[in-house]
Amino acid sequence: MSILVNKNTRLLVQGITGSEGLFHTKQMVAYGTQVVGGVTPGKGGGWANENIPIFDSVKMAVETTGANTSIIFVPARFAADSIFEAADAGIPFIVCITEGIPVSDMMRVRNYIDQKGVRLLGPNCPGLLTPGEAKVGIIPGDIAIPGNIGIVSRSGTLTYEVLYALKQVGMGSSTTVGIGGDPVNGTNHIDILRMFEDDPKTDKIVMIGEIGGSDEEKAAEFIATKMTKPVVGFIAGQTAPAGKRMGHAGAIIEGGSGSAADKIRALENAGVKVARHPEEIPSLLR
Amino acid sequence: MSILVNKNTRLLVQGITGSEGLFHTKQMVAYGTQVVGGVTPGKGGGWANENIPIFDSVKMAVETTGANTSIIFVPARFAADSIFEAADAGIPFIVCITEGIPVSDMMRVRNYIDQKGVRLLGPNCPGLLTPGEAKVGIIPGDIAIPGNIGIVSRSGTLTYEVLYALKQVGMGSSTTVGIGGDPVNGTNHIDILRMFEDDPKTDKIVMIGEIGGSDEEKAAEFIATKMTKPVVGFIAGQTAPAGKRMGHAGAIIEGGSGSAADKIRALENAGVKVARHPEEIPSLLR
Amino acid sequence: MKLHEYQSKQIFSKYGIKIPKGRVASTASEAKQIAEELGGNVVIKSQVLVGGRGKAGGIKVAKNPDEAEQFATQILGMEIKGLPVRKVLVDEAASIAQEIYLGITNDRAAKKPVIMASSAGGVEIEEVAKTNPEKIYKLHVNPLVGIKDYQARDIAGGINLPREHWNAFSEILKGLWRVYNDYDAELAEINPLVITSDNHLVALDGKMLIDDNSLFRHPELSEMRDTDEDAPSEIEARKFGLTFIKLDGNIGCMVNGAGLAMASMDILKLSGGEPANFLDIGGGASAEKVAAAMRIILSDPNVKAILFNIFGGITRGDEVARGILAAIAEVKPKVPMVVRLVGTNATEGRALLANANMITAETLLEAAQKAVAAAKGELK
Amino acid sequence: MKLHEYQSKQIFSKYGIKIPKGRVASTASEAKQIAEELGGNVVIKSQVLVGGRGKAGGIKVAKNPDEAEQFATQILGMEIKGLPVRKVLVDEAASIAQEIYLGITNDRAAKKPVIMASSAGGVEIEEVAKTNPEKIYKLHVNPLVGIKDYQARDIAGGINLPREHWNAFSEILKGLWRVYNDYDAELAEINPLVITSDNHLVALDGKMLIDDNSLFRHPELSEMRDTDEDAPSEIEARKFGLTFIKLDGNIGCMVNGAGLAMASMDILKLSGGEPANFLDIGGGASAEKVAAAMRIILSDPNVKAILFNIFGGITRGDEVARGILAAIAEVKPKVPMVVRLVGTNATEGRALLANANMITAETLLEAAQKAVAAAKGELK
Repeated sequence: MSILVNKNTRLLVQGITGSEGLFHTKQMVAYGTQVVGGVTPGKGGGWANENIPIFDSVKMAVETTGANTSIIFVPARFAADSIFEAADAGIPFIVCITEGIPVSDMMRVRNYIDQKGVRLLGPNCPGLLTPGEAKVGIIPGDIAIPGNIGIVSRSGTLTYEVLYALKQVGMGSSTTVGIGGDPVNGTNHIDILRMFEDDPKTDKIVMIGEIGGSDEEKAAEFIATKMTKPVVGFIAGQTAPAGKRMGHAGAIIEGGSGSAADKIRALENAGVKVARHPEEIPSLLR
Repeated sequence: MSILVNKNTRLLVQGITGSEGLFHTKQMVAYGTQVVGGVTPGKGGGWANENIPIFDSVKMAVETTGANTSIIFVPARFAADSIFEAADAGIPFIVCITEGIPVSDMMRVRNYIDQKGVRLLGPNCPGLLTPGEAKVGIIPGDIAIPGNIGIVSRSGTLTYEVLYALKQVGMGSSTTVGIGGDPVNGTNHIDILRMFEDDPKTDKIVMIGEIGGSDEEKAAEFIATKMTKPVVGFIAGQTAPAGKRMGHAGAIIEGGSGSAADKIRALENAGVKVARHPEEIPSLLR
Repeated sequence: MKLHEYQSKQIFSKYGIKIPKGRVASTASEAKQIAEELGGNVVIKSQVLVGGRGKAGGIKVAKNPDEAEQFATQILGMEIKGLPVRKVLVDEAASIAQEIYLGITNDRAAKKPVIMASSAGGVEIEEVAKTNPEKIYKLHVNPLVGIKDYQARDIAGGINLPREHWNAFSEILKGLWRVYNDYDAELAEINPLVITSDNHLVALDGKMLIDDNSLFRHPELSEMRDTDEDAPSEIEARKFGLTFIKLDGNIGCMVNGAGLAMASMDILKLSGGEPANFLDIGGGASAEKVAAAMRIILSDPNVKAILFNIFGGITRGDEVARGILAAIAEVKPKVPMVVRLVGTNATEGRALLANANMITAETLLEAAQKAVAAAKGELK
Repeated sequence: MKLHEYQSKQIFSKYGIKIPKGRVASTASEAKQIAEELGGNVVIKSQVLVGGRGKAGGIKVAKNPDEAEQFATQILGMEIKGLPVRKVLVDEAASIAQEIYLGITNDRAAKKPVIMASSAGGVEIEEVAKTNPEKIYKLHVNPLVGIKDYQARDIAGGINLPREHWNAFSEILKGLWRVYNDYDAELAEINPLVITSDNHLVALDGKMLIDDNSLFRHPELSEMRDTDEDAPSEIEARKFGLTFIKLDGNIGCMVNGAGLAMASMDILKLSGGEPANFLDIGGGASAEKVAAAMRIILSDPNVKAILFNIFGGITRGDEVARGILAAIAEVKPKVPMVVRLVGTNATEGRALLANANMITAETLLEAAQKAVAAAKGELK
C-alpha cells in the first residue's frame, strides 16, 4: 500500500517534449514508473524516449492509453490550461510541477476541478514518490528507500534533504508528497495527513512546512483532533524577514501572520515534535 | 407526503413588491402557504401584505427567516441573477416563474447550481401545488383537490386544465409540478417522475409534454425501465407547423425532431396511455 | 431572430474572422460597381432568410462586372421559398481547396453550448447529420469557463484538419465563440469555412440566430431585423408582446399559455375544425394586450369564428374580459365568438361578459365543438 | 509588484471609477502649475511605495499654488521609511462626508477572491482588522462566475451604506472587480473611497499589487515598476530570473529551492552565523544563471564566505557545478566557499568541482558549521 501513486499508476506526461519534461520522463521510466504516454500539441503521432507515444491532446491520450494520472511540465503561461485539459479528459489525479503560474489562474483552476472531484497536487511542487513503486515527479529516486514513514512537504529540495537524511540512518518512506509552495494549490497538508492516517503502510509522519499562509496551523488542529499516528514537523523560514517573499509565491509573512514561530508553536501544542533543522528529523522519529 | 413542497415549506418571494409578485403572494398566503419573507433590493425593512418582512437580499432574508424555498417573480433581465443569489444564500429549492430569460443566462445558471446541488424548478413555469398543503407558484388553488395523482407538465395553463378536469370527476393530486416551457430549465420530466415513483402518496401519474426537445422521449425510456406506477400522457402541439416557436421558447420542431407524433409514439411504446385531449385524461386514469 | 449572411459576416469580421471582400447591393448597377471594385470575378448571393438559396438559383458566380449586373438583375427579381430578394451580397470569388463546417449552438439537453465541426462543409449540417453523422465532431463547452485552446485543437484534430491550419482555426473558433457569447446567439455558424488554394482560412458564408429573449441587451440588433419572413399580423403582434403565428384555418384562437394554445388548436382539429392561428396572450395579459390580440385575429378575412380559452393563473379572468369588451367596442366584430373562462378571477370575468352576446362553454371540448359549429354557421 | 497611488488611480479611472482631478509632478514648480490649473486648493501626496505616508509628513493640503509649491519642495526632498520621494501627486482637495474602505484580494485559504469593505475607511485595513474586526465586511467571489449586483448590494448593506449610494457603489465595485481581474492583481484597493459633501463617491487613494507571475500578460506594467524599494542586487537578480533577498549577515548563500534556502539560512543562524542573503536559484538552473547568482552574492562587500547547498532534482548537479566554475573563472572570488552537492547528477557535479579548491561537506549541518567557521576566518 501507499497513497496516490503505486505500481498500477498509468502516467501521462504533459509537455513531454520539453527539455525538463523529457529529462524527468527518462528518470521516471528508469525508476520503473509506467509512463504510458505524453502530450505535446502538434507533435501527436511521434514518440518520446523511443517507445512512449506522443498525443496532440490529453483526451486522445487517455482514450488510447488508459492513463489514470497526469504530470505537467508545460510552461507557466500554458500550465493552467493543461490542468483544465487533464480534468476535462477525465484524469482523476493531476500533478503539476510547473512553477510561476499566476494565482488568478490557479483560483479558476481550483474552483473548476473541485466541482469535478479531481485531485491536483501542486503546482510548483516536486511531485511524489512511493519508493520502490512509482516516482511521479522530480524527486531523485536514489535518495529514498521504501519504509513506513509518510512525508508531506511544501518545499521540494527540503524534502530531498529529509529523505536523504532518513536514508543515511536506514529509514524509508511509504510515500513522499510535495504539495508545493504556491499560495493557491490543489492539495494541502491536511489532505495528505488524512491519507497517511488511513494508510496501513504508514506508521509515522513527517510534515514539512514553511512561512506564509495558515496551512500548518490548520494541520496542527487536524493532528490534535483527528490523528493517532505520531507526526514530526519542521518549519523553514525562522530567519525570514516579514513582507518579503522567500522564493515561493506562498512563502511570505503578511500582516503579522504566517511566521515560523506561530506555526512551530501551533504544532508543538498539537503534540508534534518539531525539529530545529532537517537533519534532526531522523532522531525525532525514533 | 408529497414532493418538493408541503406544510413545512418556508417560502421566500423574490420580487415581492412587483405587481405579479404581490398578487400571487397574497394568493399563496390565502392558500395557507407559509410565506416567511420577501426580497426587493432597496426596500428592505418594509412589509408586504401587511405582515411579510421585506429584505434587501436573499442572504439577509434566509438568516432572519430560515426560508428553505424561494420563488422568483423578478423581470427576465434580472431573473438569472436572482437564481444565483438564492443559490448563493443556501436556498436548496428555487422556483422561477419568470418568462423570457435568455437561454445563455440559463445555461450559466444550470452549470452553476448543478455544482452546488441546488434544485431549480422553471423558469417560465407555473410553480407547483401540493393541494391542501402548499401552493408555491401561480396555479389557482381552487381548481385542485388533494388526491393520489402526481402531475408533471411543461405547460402552465394546460396543467390547470387537467387539474380542473380531474376535480370535475372528484380526482385529486398529490403534487402538481409545472416544469416550464423553456429549452434550458432546472428540472425535467424524469426528475419529477422519479420523485413520484418514490412518493407513497402518489399512485398514478399524469405527464404533460409538448413539442420540442427530447425530454418526453427520455421520460418514456425512464418510464419503461424504471417505473412501476401507471402514467397517463398528453402531448400538446399535434397541429403545430415545423420551424415555428409555439409561444414557449422550447416548443419548436427543429431539424425534423421534437414532433408531437414522435413523442406520442415513444410514450405509447413505453406503455403510457396517451390522451387525445386534456379532458380525456380522467377517464384514462380509471 | 435571424441575421442575414452579410450581417453575420460583418460581425464575424469584427471578431477577427477573415471574410471575403465584398459589399451588399440593392440594385443591379450597384452590384456591377462593387464587382468592378473587386476586380470582376465575384459571387452574387441573394440575401434572404432561408436555406437552399443555391439550389433555388439565388447564388451565381460572375466572371466580370457585366455578368455581375446581369445575375444581380435576375436574382433581385426572384422570390425564394416565398420570400422576395431585396438585397444581394457581392463577394470576391474565392478559390477553394477544402470546405469545413463550423458552428456553435445551444444544446438544450446538455444545458451547454456545443461546438459542431465537420470536414464535410458547404452543405447543410442537418443533411450531414442524416447522411454522414460520423463526420460531425461535437464538443460541449462549460459556459462558466469558456473555450480553451486545447478544445480548439481537439476539434481541429477531430475533423482531421492539417496541422498547419490549427493555429488559424483556433483563432477563428475563439472568435466565433466570442460572437456566440457577445450576441447571445442560438446559432453562430460558418458554412463553409474554406481553406483557400493559397492556404488561408476564410468564412465564405455565415449565419446567426439571436435569442429573442436577449434582445434587450442588443438594441442595435432589433434594428437589423428583416421581417420579410413574417406575416404582417405576426409583426403587429410582436409590437404588443404577443406570440402569434398565422395558420391556414378559419377559427381564430385566443388562449393564455403556449401549451394550452397548442392543445386548443389540437382539439379544434380533433373536433373537425381548422385553427386560423396560434395565439398566446402570455401570462398576466392586460386588457390592452387582449384588445390588440383581438384586432389581429380579426384582421384575417378567413376568420369565421373566434375561440377564447382563458384559464386564469398569472392571467386574471377579469382583465381578459375587460380586454375583450374593449375590443368588441372598438372593432365591432361580425363573427360569432365562443368564450370559455376558468381560474383566477374567472367569476368576475364571466360577470363582465354576461351582456356581451357571446357563446359560452364550460369545457374545452365543448368550447371547441361550439367554435367549429359557429365557423360553419351552425351556431351564432 | 506594487503600483504607485497615481498609477493605480489612473487605472481605476479607465474603469469608470471617479478619482479627483490631478496630475503627478516631479518638481515643485510643476506642482505649483498643476495647483493653479486645479484652482489652488490641492493635496500634495508623496508617491512612494510604503504605507504611513501621512504620518511621515508626506501628504499635505495646500490652500493656494504658492503653498503647493512650498509643500511640494518639502516633500520632494524627503525620504519616507528609507525611500526617496521622487514624485508627488497633486490632487484637487475633496470635501469629505464619509470614508469607506474597499478592497479585493486573493484569499489563499478560500482559493477565491475576497472583497473586503469597511465603513471605517481612511486607515490601514490591518489596523481595522486589529481594533475593529467586526467593522470589516467580507464576501468571497467565485472566480468562474464573477461579481453580481446582489453581491455588491450585500456589501453596501453590510457596511451600512445609505441606500442612495448603492447604485454608485455597485458600479465602483464592479469596476474594481474588472481592474482586479484584468490586471491579475493580488490587491486592488480604494482607501478611502469617500462620499463627498456633495454626495459623490470618489476614490481618493488607490493601491494595486500585481502578481509577478502574471507579468507576461502585462508587459506595459513591467515598465511602470518602481525599483526604489529594492536593493540593486535584487534588481540585478530579477534580470536573471533569480530570487534574491539581501540580508544583513556575512555568509552568502546559494541554494536551489526556496524551502531549502530558508532552511539553510535557519541552520546558519542555529550554527552561530548570519546569512547575507536569501537566494533561490530555482528549479533547473543553468550554468549562466548560477554564474550570475555568484556575481551578485560577491557584489556584497560584507560577504566573508559562501555556502552552496545544492540538492539536485529538477536542477542538475553538473549544471550547477559548471556555473560555479564559470563564475570562479570570471569573478575570481577571494572568500572561502563551502559546497555541498547531492541529488540528480551530483556525482558528475562533484567530479567537475574536484579541482576548484572548495571546502566540501556531506551534510547540511556540517556545511553550515564549516561556512560559519570560514566566515570567521577559522577555515579556508
